[in-house]
Amino acid sequence: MRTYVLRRLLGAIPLLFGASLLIFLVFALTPGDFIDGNINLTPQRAAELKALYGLDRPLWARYLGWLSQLLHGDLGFSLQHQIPVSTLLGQYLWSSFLLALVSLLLYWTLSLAVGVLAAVRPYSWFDRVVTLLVFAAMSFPVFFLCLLLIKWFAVDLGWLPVGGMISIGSNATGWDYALDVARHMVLPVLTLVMLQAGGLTRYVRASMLDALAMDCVRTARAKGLPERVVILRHALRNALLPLIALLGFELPGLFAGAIVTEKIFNWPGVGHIHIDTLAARDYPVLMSFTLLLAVLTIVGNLLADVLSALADPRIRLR
Amino acid sequence: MPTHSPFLRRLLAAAVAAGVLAASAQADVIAATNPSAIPAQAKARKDTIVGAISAPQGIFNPYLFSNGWDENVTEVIFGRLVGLDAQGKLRAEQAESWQVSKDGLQYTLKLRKGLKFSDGSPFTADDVAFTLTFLHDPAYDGGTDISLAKIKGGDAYKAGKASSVEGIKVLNPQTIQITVTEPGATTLQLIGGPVLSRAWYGRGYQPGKLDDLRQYSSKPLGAGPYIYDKFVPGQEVRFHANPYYFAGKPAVPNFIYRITSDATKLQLFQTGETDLEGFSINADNIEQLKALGFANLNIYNSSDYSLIEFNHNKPALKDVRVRQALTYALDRKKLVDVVYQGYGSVATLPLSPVSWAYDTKGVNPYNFDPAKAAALLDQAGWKLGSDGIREKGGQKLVVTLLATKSLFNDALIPIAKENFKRVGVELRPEVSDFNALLAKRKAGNFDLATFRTSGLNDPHDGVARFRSTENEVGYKNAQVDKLINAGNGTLDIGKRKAIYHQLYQVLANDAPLILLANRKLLYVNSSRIGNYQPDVFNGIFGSLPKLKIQY
Amino acid sequence: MSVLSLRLPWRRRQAELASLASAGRTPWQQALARLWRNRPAMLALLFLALMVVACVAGPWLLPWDLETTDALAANHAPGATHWLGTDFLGRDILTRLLHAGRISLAVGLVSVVLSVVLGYVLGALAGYAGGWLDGAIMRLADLLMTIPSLPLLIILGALLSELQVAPEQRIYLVMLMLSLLGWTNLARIIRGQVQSLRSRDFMLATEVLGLPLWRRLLVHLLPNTIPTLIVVATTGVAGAILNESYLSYLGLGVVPPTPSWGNMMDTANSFVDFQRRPWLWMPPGLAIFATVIAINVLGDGLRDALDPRLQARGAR
Amino acid sequence: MSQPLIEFDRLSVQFATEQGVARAVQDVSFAIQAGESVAVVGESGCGKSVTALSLMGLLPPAPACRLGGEVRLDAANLLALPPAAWRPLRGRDIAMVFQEPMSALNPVLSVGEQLMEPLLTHRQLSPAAAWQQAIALLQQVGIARPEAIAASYPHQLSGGMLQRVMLAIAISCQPRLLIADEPTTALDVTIQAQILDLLRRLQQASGMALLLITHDLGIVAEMADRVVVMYAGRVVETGSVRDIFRHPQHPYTQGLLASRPVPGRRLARLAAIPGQVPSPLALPDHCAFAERCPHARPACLHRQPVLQATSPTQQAACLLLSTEEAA
Repeated sequence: MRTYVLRRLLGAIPLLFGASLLIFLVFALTPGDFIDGNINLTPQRAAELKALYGLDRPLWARYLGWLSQLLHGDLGFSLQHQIPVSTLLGQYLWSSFLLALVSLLLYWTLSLAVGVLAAVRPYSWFDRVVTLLVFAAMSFPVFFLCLLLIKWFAVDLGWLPVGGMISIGSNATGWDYALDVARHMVLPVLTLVMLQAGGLTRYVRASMLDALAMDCVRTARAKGLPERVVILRHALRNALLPLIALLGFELPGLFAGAIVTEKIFNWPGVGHIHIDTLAARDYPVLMSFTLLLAVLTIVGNLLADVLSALADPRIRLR
Repeated sequence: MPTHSPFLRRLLAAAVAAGVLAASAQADVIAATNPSAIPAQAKARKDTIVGAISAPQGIFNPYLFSNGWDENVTEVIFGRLVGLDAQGKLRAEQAESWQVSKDGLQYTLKLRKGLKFSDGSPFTADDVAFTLTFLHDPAYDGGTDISLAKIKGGDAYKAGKASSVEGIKVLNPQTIQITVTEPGATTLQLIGGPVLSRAWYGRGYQPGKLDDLRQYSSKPLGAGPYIYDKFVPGQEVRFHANPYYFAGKPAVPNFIYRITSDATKLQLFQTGETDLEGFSINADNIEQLKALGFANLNIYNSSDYSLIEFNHNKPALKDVRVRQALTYALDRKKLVDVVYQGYGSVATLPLSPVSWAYDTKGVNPYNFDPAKAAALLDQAGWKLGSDGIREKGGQKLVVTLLATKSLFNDALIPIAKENFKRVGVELRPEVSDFNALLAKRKAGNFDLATFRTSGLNDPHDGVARFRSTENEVGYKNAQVDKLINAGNGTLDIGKRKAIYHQLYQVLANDAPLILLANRKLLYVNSSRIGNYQPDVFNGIFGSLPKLKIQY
Repeated sequence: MSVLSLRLPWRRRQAELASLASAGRTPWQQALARLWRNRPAMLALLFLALMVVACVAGPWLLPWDLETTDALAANHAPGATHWLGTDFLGRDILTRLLHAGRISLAVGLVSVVLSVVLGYVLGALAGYAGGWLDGAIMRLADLLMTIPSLPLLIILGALLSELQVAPEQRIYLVMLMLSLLGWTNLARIIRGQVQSLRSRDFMLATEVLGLPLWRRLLVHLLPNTIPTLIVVATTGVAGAILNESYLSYLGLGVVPPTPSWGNMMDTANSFVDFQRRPWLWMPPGLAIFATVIAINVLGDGLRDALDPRLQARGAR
Repeated sequence: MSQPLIEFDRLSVQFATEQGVARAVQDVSFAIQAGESVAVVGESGCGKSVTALSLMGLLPPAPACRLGGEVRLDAANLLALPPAAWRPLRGRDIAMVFQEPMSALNPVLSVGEQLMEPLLTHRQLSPAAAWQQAIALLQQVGIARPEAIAASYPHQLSGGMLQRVMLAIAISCQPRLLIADEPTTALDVTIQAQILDLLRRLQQASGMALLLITHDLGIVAEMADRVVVMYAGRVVETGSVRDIFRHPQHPYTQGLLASRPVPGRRLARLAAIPGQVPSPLALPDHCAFAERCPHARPACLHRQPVLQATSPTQQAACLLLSTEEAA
């Protein structure tokens, strides 16, 4: 096991180099750069600025420059924000992470509970209602859901704030700060949970139906085990195995930011940084952020493989 | 024909109202009907006004920011030497007065007495010299192009051939003299901008190295009405009143710019989280805001205009008759009605209707006229083909249109496609993001491109794009060049007005682009805020120092 | 007893009973016969077929033109003249809805079929073959998962416009490319399942019998992974139809004025439209909803038909 | 005769399927005495496994599956029990061994864990005691290194080994009846003999009754005291092993015996009887075997035969028998 993890980690190094090259090329080939986007510049001034930012250098020189920077632990300097990329991401990454983590915990719990219940009584009214709700949530865009929640809970009922992460002008610290943030988190978390739980519930249900059909579940019942044990210990443990891969995908998602939800709820997350910097072609930020997600993707998949092997004795690590 | 819907009646009424207002420079105000409806949350904020802003990034240096929202923040912190009034005329602010030599090559600015930065340190002509010299730094990468001011010795300093800029001269602590090599109508605005304190920004600054100066972007020091407190990224920017402000300490102790987005700005305003907000203008929004009861609606003309640019390097579009025909063929009235629902107008001049230079007399308005368009195309040799598309020399008249995805273009594209088809021209829309659009445009790989200008402070800003030295799409007209230079070469408004009027007539005949629309802007304030008078050239900043809390 | 109580879903024997009823035909004929007898699945299929017919033929039968704008008829509520109302340019919603269905249904189905096929084949291969092939496929997946899709789409948009590909065809090329990139998640899930299935006795039996690889993958492993594939397909169809409208921001989706269900909903994204003009977004939303439900029911039916052992109809 | 341990009394089972109602078991009646071995024989799909599962309460719930008649344990009708009352009987009073040991065990739990479960549930042993007991049980079923096997997972063991584990689980709570559903069908011939041998030893040691479900008459001859022959959901003949093998009365039983596998060749199944079992979806109102019966008469296509005694220990359901008697 240890050698397997070690080998996979070593294998990740060329993979990362490959990813960095791909990411660099993708951005280098994207039409437009940071200077092109400013319509107020005269052609002369634009040329001056391009030279200042090194945007006129050949591709390979720019790639090697970026790479050597990265190897020195420097993520680069944002053209648009004029601060180091690491500082910039630090400002927004953690609020995205907070939102994503809380939602993740909630929707995995919810999906598991609802998916198992639906699978235990397939085609019952509960299953049918859940199915309809899930598909309805899938069929309408995110912003509809956000607007609806804001209308109900913030405008009509006035229970929760419309958006943002803290109250206006708040200087709260400690517990008060945590409570303030928690109040502001309710609606965006609710949105993300409703969005994400849909697909996951279907996965859990399908996987659980499969597991309940296994002969070993019948054996467990024949042993006279309580139904709860049959479902949770015998069926669910088998049903969880294919879901581990899904859990691996969540790792980069924790840091990627929820673009639409963050925007509508004015959540100071990294999602809008991603979109803004893309619109402005702030490549140092984009490349480093994408590379960070790439690293997380690779780590997430590795974790999923290791977890699978730990949970499923049949998968031997090669 | 169905009977008129209530919506249509509203639309027509609004259009009439807008027509009356069209020439007015001041905002049209729809006053609050029920100030008692002010939300409790807003009422509880006794000493703070909350304005709205979209996406500040935290570069609070008036010469280093890269987005307009940061600029809005710096306006509050820094103020300007020379500002603009509601008509776009120059207005004395931190500079008490200025003189321009007869030949337009020498500018002498006199600062107000006893000016101080917000930390109480003196604000002198030396700080102005520092600021202007800094803008000539070869490493300077900000958005201000000081070379347009043509300050004498600027290029030499930039190239490292001089240790100071020859044309910048401090006469005494209160007076500075700038010598330029070419006269320019916009020069005063360039050199009369926000001033950086040498004591604060110049401490560790060395020419050629901006790193030290950059760190003060998050610790700005200026002489504007409010002092910067704190930036909470993605949330808000906080300020408190500046006791050293030249016009006196503002009455409201605190000001906050809250970050809002289009999707929920109405809900934020409705629940009292914001006091001042800007909305896209349409009948729906106005109706909703009026229904709130506590909102004052300020409606005024924007200074920008939207346009469709021709690629003059394409043979078909080199022919002025084709350009004219396409302009006649497009029903711009319908476009404006659909998008702005009575709160916009078809653009006839590359200028805002509020500008002092606005005069449409004798300028061809290109009213919608498909028959005339068809006749012009016939004259130009483009004959209708069997498939309804015109052709000439085996070439079909098919034009591509570069556009971004926006509500405006969602209306423009269907209307233009339908209109052009009617006169035998096929339109192929190409949608992309704005940066990619500009890249494609630069590569010359297009026929038509549509976008909107940024806010235009001076008539020159609206026509500079037609000058052959600055035009990126192959438009060349010697007479136009001459008139643009003449208009920029004098500061006499009367003379300039005449020059621009002539220029607009020439441009209209040449049809270098299709002018689409002048829109109106909708700024709203809670009726608890008094003295709020937004205008097109200053936005909320113009009245910020005078605001007061009434309820 | 708790809510969790239930008795064994009774599958195996029932399947034997059912298979006895249709003995003497090839497995595929039997599967088709089972599908044919599955009433909900057939209703779903009929619904989809009707939808396709309506989308293809409908716009010709309605008196309204797709592209003609009419500022005076803007934003009318549904009524006798316009059955589903009009949009902000006065265009008939029903006409646009049906016309949009052509593109949205094609986009949804094409992209889902492509990514499901790719994801299944590559995932099953990796999970089943193991060894270096597994390593190669999964590392390729890792690499593809790291490519940022937004800028890639912008590049593709520029490339397609450079190559003068007609806008109406671009969307299919984009779907192709998204599928080429988007199989990775499904492949990882399928791989995990196949790794577990591989050691079950029926798979060992196929190995002992020396069945060709494709037969093992298609006939023996496929039915066992169908539930996952259905989930991916249903979520995928809805996602593809909705995301198509975001693609048009990058010049890759349908170019206006051509309608799609996604961009019809997208134009109604203001709070005012949401609250006061439901006819703008309800029809396309419900169309997507109905399509997804139909595909789900059809998928369930297909699963039951292909592998009656997994029938899960308990209390149907 | 004393009170039987188990009594099937006019049991019928119907499944609701998409294609209609499948009558899987009809009017089945027979009894099992304490310590007795009863074999249920028939082709696949004849209802023998459904009969066994009805005893375990493992058939699907009501709308999908309808039960008629009674199944009694110690004279108490099991079918009338609520699920909660039925559960404690499973594994403790009645245990079951399934056909495919590979899939019958949970792949993600170790053998030991699965063996401990019934001990913890029914006998309320402490985990440590349950572990000790599990090791002892593995020894009892002839597993050499019980500690190692208990720690291993099902996929690491052979089929024969797993079936031993299954048997260990089944006898863990000393049930009064063990149901073995084709316990050796999935195993190699050599292993089959070992498992059957083990099964017999265990039965003798504990005195439990055995309900053996099989299509293999060789196994029946070796293991059973009494035989129940089922065809198309009905009991067509029942009697002692001697009766059935010496003088089978029903034409179907005769056919079964004629098609007995030649030693060394498995799966020869029922080549000697032409035709196929009718679909449970479309069972005739007359004798279900009539179409395949070499001796069928016109009357066989009109009437449903009932079981009748042909000797004190043997019963058969065939119209041929009754007409002969009448004549």
